Amino acid sequence: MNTALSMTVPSVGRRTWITTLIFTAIVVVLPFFISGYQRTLLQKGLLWIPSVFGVYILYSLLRQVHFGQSIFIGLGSYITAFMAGKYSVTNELMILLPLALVVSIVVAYVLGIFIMKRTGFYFAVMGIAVTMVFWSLVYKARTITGGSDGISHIKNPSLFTVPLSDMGLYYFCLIVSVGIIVLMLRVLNSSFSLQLRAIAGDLEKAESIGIPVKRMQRLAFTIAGANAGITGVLLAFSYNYVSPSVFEWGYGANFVQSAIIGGVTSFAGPVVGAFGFINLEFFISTWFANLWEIIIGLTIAIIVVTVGEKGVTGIVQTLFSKIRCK
Amino acid sequence: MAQTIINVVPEGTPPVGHIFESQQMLSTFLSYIFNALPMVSYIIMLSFSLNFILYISGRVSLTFAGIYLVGAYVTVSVGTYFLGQNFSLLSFIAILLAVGLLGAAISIVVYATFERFLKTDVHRMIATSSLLMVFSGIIKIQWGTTPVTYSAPFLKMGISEVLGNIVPNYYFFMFGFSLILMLALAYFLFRTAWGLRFRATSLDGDRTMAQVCGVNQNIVTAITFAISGMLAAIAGGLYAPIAGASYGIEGNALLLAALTIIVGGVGSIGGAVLTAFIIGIARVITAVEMPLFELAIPFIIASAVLVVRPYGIWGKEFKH
Amino acid sequence: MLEIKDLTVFYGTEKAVRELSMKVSGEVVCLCGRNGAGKSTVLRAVAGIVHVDSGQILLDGKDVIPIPLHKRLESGIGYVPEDRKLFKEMTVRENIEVAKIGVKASGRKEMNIDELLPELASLYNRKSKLLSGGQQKLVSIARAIATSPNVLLFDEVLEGLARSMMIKISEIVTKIKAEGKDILCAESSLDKAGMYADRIIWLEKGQIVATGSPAEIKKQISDSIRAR
Amino acid sequence: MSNNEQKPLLITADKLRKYYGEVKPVNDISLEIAQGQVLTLVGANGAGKTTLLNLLTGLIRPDRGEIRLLGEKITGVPPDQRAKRGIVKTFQLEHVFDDMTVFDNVRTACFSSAGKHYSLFKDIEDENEINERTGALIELFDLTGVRDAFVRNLGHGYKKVIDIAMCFAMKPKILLVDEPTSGVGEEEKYKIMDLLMNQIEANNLAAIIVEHDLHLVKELSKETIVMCDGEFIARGTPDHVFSQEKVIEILVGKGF
Repeated sequence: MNTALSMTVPSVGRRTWITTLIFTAIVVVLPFFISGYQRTLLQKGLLWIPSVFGVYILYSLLRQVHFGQSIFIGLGSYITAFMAGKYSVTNELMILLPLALVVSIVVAYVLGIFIMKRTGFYFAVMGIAVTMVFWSLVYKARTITGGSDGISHIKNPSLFTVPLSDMGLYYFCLIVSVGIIVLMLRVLNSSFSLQLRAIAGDLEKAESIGIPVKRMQRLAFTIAGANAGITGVLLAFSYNYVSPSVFEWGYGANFVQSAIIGGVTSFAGPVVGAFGFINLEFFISTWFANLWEIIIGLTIAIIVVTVGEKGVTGIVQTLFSKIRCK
Repeated sequence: MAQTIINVVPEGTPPVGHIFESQQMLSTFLSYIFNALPMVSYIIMLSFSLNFILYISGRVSLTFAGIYLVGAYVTVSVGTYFLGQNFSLLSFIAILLAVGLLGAAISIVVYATFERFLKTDVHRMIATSSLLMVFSGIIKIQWGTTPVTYSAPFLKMGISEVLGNIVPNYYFFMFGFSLILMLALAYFLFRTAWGLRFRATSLDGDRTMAQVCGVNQNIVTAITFAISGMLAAIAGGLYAPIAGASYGIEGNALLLAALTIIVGGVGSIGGAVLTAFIIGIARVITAVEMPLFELAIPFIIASAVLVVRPYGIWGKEFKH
Repeated sequence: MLEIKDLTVFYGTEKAVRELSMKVSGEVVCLCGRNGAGKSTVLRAVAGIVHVDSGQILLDGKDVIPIPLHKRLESGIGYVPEDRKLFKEMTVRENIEVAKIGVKASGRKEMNIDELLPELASLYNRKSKLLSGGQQKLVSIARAIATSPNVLLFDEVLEGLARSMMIKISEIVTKIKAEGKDILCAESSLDKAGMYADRIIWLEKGQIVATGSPAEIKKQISDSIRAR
Repeated sequence: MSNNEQKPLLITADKLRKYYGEVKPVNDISLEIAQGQVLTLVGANGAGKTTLLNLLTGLIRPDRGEIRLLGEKITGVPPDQRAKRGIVKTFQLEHVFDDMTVFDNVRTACFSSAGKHYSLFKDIEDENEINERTGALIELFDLTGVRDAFVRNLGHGYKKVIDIAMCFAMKPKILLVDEPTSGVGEEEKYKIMDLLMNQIEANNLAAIIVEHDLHLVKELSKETIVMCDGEFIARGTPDHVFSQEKVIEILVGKGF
């Protein structure tokens, strides 16, 4: 990659943890001051964060564009829809979450073998292709999945057999999201991420100092998938409804776009990106009705042309450092 | 998503005994090929639209899928408005060519005002895939989200019977049209002075040495984008009478084009045509035999190829 | 006549060529030196491939630095790159054609490729990737001289060739000189440079340290090794 | 050479061959290196030096012949495994991780050599052992001043040293050094060479050093091999080798 365009990943320091704490405090308190609808928006934003973090890891560490996050969201969602909706097996989160986790890890690892065969354009395309395959399978297998009608009437979840209220679900989502953020921050600050960055920086040298390139790439892909699988379960419960549209490639692209809006030169990027994207989507579609795709598309195109992958947080950072210099 | 109208395989005569079995199998196989023709020509043109830019200028540009979308809608609207049910082949071809010019214009404008400022492949992929949202947003405002159709050319061209298979003439027209376009492109690349310049700057040539030899890189890249846009728009126009135009078809276009490159390799016209046949026929067969896997089959083929030959069946290893 | 005045080229933060001045007129001048001495960089600067940071490159008194890369051949500078760099998928004829189509060789005396490089006549329709190393080198030379530029740059033109091929190519270089062209070459090996060069310029760290005939330079360098 | 016989043979290459069409960069070369033996390798451009090193590290596969490390056959072992087992190479054009600090560059190699590829949740700052080792290496290679600088902002000299430091982080048994001083200024050249030779000696490593500067070769090494067209044509002490007319003839004539 061109050195002039190179970007750096900051290390997780005390400031990051404090910011995380402040962020958590805000989202804990916020539901008491906002309407129920705004709370669902907030909940959706929270649930997006882990998936965007998956994209973020692959982008900022490995420099790969991961269009396939929707595969794992879809898997998690449909597992939930089957278990808690259609076949009414269980609505116990403590069973569903581990199940979704295991399924997405297995699927991600197997897919990783194929998808990670080549990087760059090919990786991105294979990501899109796999989502489309899942989309078509779900769409066509009408008898099992309900086809384009999807599956509705998913039971409300229960936690350790205690049924969760809407507010309870919000806080559970919050705990899961923040938990994953904390885990991801740890991953980003581990030797694993250091070595991934080495692979992206110079594959030949990475190999020559004994880094098992292929296996580490696959593991990164699996981590991203696992994140999305977990959020898939909770997203299904949040909407009470699942349709094949979760497997659409455009949905997967939204996570990439969120990451770009937020920026990948800061850990706050995925958080800002997830909330930014969802709120933009909401406000633009209420105020400008049909224009929302055009506005979002152009925004991202302009961001990429002007500041590359730095995104909003990158711009803010540069502004701050300029002010500080003065 | 494109709802391909697959001509159901003719019910055929009931089994008449062993003597006719092989003939019937041949007939069934031919029917697969005939039914695959629209998909094949669609894939050839779209994949080469993406492939051409990738091969000549080494850039990844997904804008072609948006242009395809525009091509499909414009053909439907213009066709319905001007021709309606009065179909004439010449005016339909004129519409297609006009749509092609429109696509070329869009492609050049997007390149000159936007894509040329993108610096890495990763940026290009993200920015152009976001542009697809802009395209589909514009389509949504202009035409709404309900599919529109313009099937006059398909219906008016009639059918022919080939070896016991009833095939719409439009299938042959579509295939012929795209084949002529590809042959023209091949002629341009391999027989003309300008084609020589293109091949010199391509991944098979050497960009710097081409410039040393007096080739103006900017003009070549601009024309490359124009040709790509033209192919994509005409693909949209040609496929519209069969599949109609609906909101969100660009995803499938993008995917099939990209998978064809994975299988066929970068920069090979022959590879693109053969891959289009493989994928098209495989899709028709699965659509009839195992409809569940119809959309999955191109991906399965591509994965298999990636494992066996990471650079495509006819592909060479390029570092770009 | 090619004249280079105070040429400086940066490679990243380091200077690859430092204020180098030299003149080529009606002779074969060869730049020699160790790896990284800046030989190729000088040639690439004249050809227009690398960015010149300061200095002048004068072709018959006219500065060529503002001329864009794709116009350099037209203005009379032909370049034969280090490792052939042919258009692999094209035939020999097409390779030469590329240089011919875009360039109006106004007022230059046409060079007869068939006479200079008779070996190529039988290969015209063969794909260049199927040729042997020496044949590829010939095509690369033919491509550069097809439009009869006034100055020719040969970058390590004898590298990686069999002895007989080296002799053949040095003869060709001499013939091209006889057509009245100025030739600037780079070779890492004094032996090879001695096969065709009239004058050798020894470079170290982007600067000229010695100039002279091949034999003189060779003696100077051998002595310095023994002295160590 | 006599004292080498007491030391165990570290690496043996038997009749290695690699052809690229007509070009024969490595033509049936056999090589034995004992522990602590330092060789310099000189030769013209295209004599096959880099190809030979790449065969040893496993970046390319030989057409024929086999390589043994401590008696164990490693001909088919991939490069990352060989690096773990102790065959480490520096690159001619410096390969470093541009987007990381100097400390992180060296630390990456330390983690890799410790086999900690998959410790996902442990903070790198808490890995005291590794950090100490990295710190020690940074000090050893005189990089303390640029410890937290981003590598892409540094000059070639520094990048070379970082490259070498990363190789030492791998705890090598044999070090293959490809032109440690190419593209580096005169003063830095000696500094890099001094650092390198001191470390090789201190760790009693075996090494093959490809070097163009004959002056340095004469000063620094006890044993030199001259390579030409894929074969060894002379071997011995530098003084002995460079007094041979044919060697001078080849080196001056073909370039070096």
